[in-house]
Amino acid sequence: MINKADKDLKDVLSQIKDGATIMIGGFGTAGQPAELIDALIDLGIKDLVIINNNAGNGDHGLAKLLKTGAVRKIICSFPRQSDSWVFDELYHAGKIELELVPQGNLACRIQAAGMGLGAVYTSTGFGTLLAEGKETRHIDGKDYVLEYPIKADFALIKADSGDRWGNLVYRKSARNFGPIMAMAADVTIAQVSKTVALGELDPEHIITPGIFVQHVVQVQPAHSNVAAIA
Amino acid sequence: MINKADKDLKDVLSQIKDGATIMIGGFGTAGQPAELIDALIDLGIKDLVIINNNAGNGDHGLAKLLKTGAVRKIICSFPRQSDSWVFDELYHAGKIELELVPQGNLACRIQAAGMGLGAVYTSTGFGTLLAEGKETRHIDGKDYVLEYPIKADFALIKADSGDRWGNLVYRKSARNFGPIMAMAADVTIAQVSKTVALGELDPEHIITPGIFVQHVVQVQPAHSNVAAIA
Amino acid sequence: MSHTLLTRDQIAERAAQDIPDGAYVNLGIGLPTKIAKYLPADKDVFLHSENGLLAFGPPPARGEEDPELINAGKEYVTMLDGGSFFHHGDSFAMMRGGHIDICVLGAFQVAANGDLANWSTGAPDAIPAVGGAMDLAVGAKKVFVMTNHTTKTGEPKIVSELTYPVTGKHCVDRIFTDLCVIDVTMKGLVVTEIVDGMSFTELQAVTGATLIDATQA
Amino acid sequence: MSHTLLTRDQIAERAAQDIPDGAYVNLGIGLPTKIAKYLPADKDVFLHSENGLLAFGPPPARGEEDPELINAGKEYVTMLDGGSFFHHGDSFAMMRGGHIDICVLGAFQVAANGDLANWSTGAPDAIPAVGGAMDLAVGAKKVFVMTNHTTKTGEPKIVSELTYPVTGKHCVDRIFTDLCVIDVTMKGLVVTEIVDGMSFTELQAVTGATLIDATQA
Repeated sequence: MINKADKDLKDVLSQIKDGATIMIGGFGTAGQPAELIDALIDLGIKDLVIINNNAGNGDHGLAKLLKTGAVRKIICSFPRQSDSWVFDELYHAGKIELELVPQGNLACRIQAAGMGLGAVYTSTGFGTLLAEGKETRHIDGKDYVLEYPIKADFALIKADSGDRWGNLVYRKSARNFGPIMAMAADVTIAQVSKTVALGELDPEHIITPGIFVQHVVQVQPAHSNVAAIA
Repeated sequence: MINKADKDLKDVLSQIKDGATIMIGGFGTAGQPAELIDALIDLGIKDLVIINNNAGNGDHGLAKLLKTGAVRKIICSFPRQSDSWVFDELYHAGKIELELVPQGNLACRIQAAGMGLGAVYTSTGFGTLLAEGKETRHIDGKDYVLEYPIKADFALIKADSGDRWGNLVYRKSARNFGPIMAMAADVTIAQVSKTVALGELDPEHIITPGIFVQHVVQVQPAHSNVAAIA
Repeated sequence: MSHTLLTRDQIAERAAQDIPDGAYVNLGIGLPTKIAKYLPADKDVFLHSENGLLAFGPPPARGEEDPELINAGKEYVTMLDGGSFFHHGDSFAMMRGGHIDICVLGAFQVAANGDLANWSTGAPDAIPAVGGAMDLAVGAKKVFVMTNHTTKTGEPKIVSELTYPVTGKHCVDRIFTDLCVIDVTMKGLVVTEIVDGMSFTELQAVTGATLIDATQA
Repeated sequence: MSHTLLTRDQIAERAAQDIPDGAYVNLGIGLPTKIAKYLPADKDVFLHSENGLLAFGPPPARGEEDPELINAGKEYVTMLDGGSFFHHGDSFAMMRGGHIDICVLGAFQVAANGDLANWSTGAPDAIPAVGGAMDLAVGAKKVFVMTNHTTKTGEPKIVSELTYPVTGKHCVDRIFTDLCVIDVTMKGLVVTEIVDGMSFTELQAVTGATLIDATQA
């Protein structure tokens, strides 16, 4: 009997080792798996490659992970933000490598990995600095850039509810990169606010079928009353 | 105010002209838009290119359309079935052109069109007769075939419920090609069993957002009691 | 002659007039988001946000903010009845696949051939960041640009050739500035409207590319 | 020696033993679908169907058939609690993307290098049809083949090189026949089990490719 929700957070994350490539879901803080990131920091591993839309905000979550010096390289679309001082400092000090990818190409390359495609021709970025040195092709009257899949060893994502087979549903704009990252990683670890019984998720409404998810970890919802659980 | 559900079936279909390329949803009879196909036959147009997983069964639906001689070419994955006599006869008589595409490549090429990709490298079909003459490439230890998007002027699909903005939900395995065909056609026409008020479809559960749908037509459910509506 | 510059709100109001009923529209972060409040209530205009929203609505009432219901600018929004959620893959398929009718973007520069620069000033020590800018520029059926006509220091933003790094080539269709409305055509930059009190000659003088006058047409 | 051929059900039962708890499995149309009834109830094995089902269950009771709940073989099925529906794109992403653990297919021929032929006999006037055969052959992490060891007329189906058109190259991992179990390895075709009463020499005699005997291992 398969129960993907039977391990605690620390046990699940302990399989991640130095040098891993890790996708982290979220757009801003919506959908960011804050508790998984905190546990990843506690692991103390290093030399990581991180894939996320941004490069951390403030001093928490992804920014905190960067601050520990654990991240060798980040692949993202928008590192520079008003509160991205942790990344900014590392970048200017030459302590982190940046691969800048247009957001839609980031999504598409993650999808290509999940779909098992070898490469795709995308129109985004043609003629720009971000396509320099890349193969291009004129197809049916339009110019395209050849882009390769972005895969990962692990995906850390946040969903609303999950069951023991790994089926997931999300909440509002917290869905963002979760479903496509789950498809592109060897091992997907989803933190959920609720673990529900098998069959409670309507088969018509499941957004990520369990085949794409290896572990489900229930965490206290971040927006719950801290006093109540203390 | 936009109401994509305000026209009757005949009015909606009248925009389809000779020579059109038309995707038709369905896998077997599940998800086949039977009433749209019947109306398409009534139009009496010709020289059509049809994209479907199969090439018709028995004497109804797609098979009936083929029988009228309206179809110049069919793009499908599995034309030969025990009851595909209409197609078989046309094919042997040289009266219809066949482009045979592996089912997953059919899906993927339809997706590529919807996603605006110029072409994709897919592993399916490499080294087979169906990839003869096609460009190939060895990427990261694996062989791929270059495949181009399949677009259409129209997609005729079947959904369970739809609203006046074109949002759709499907039913069980009748979903199949519907969502991806809706994304790949200039004009998508969805027949639904139920038209519901705006807001009745939960935004978390909508499978095809209205942006991909131009017309919603409510038809009498095929499995309703014929005597009762006669 | 003397003229008055359009305010940012007036540019937004003018641009809103060119968005038809039923349009699927992405409003870029910053100035373009102002358009939302000038869309007439009797039109159904569907606002798309890169992070997986279609048909989102105005900001929520105070105290009703949901940290999981934000737009691409990371502002709190609401959903209209008939709106939907989807993942980033589908969201950019809407864009790249040509399903979005109109995208409205800010600009550092627009060139006479429709090239757009809005993602990088090319400053050597700046941290590069692109977000969805390049996807938006090439994906939508029509790309509108909303911008001041010149920089704060009076340099033209509409130029014969870009000096900033390009975001998308040949992608801009129409430009709304605080001075005029310009269509980017095969023939060149066609001015269709100028603010009251400004002559075509005066407009040309503050523009870095040759304009064609169609204000009398 | 004398031996008894395994029945179709016995081949299915044997193949079912090699499907581990938690496996995501696609059972090809025809003979492989028989495996479903030999999967032990204490294992969670997730059956995938190309037309958009995961974790479907046994056929419905008579009168409970739903024309919109069918598998890729167009047979009526049911859904298990925890099953899900998705579109054809996602369904083949599961396959092509390497998310399916095991795919079990029928075969016209399997070659010593793992090449599979199961979609066309190459007959000149036959109507070609491929369905999901090529996707299944290259997509799954492991491809099992279930087949009679020889054709009805006694021709070998396991051959040194295919004479029928190929479905997928180097794709087969294990072969279950009515006579034996064979692992396709870098070294060649390794026989791990033979039916009682048959010698390796006898098996080799009805096989069109060189076999390696590992039944004593």
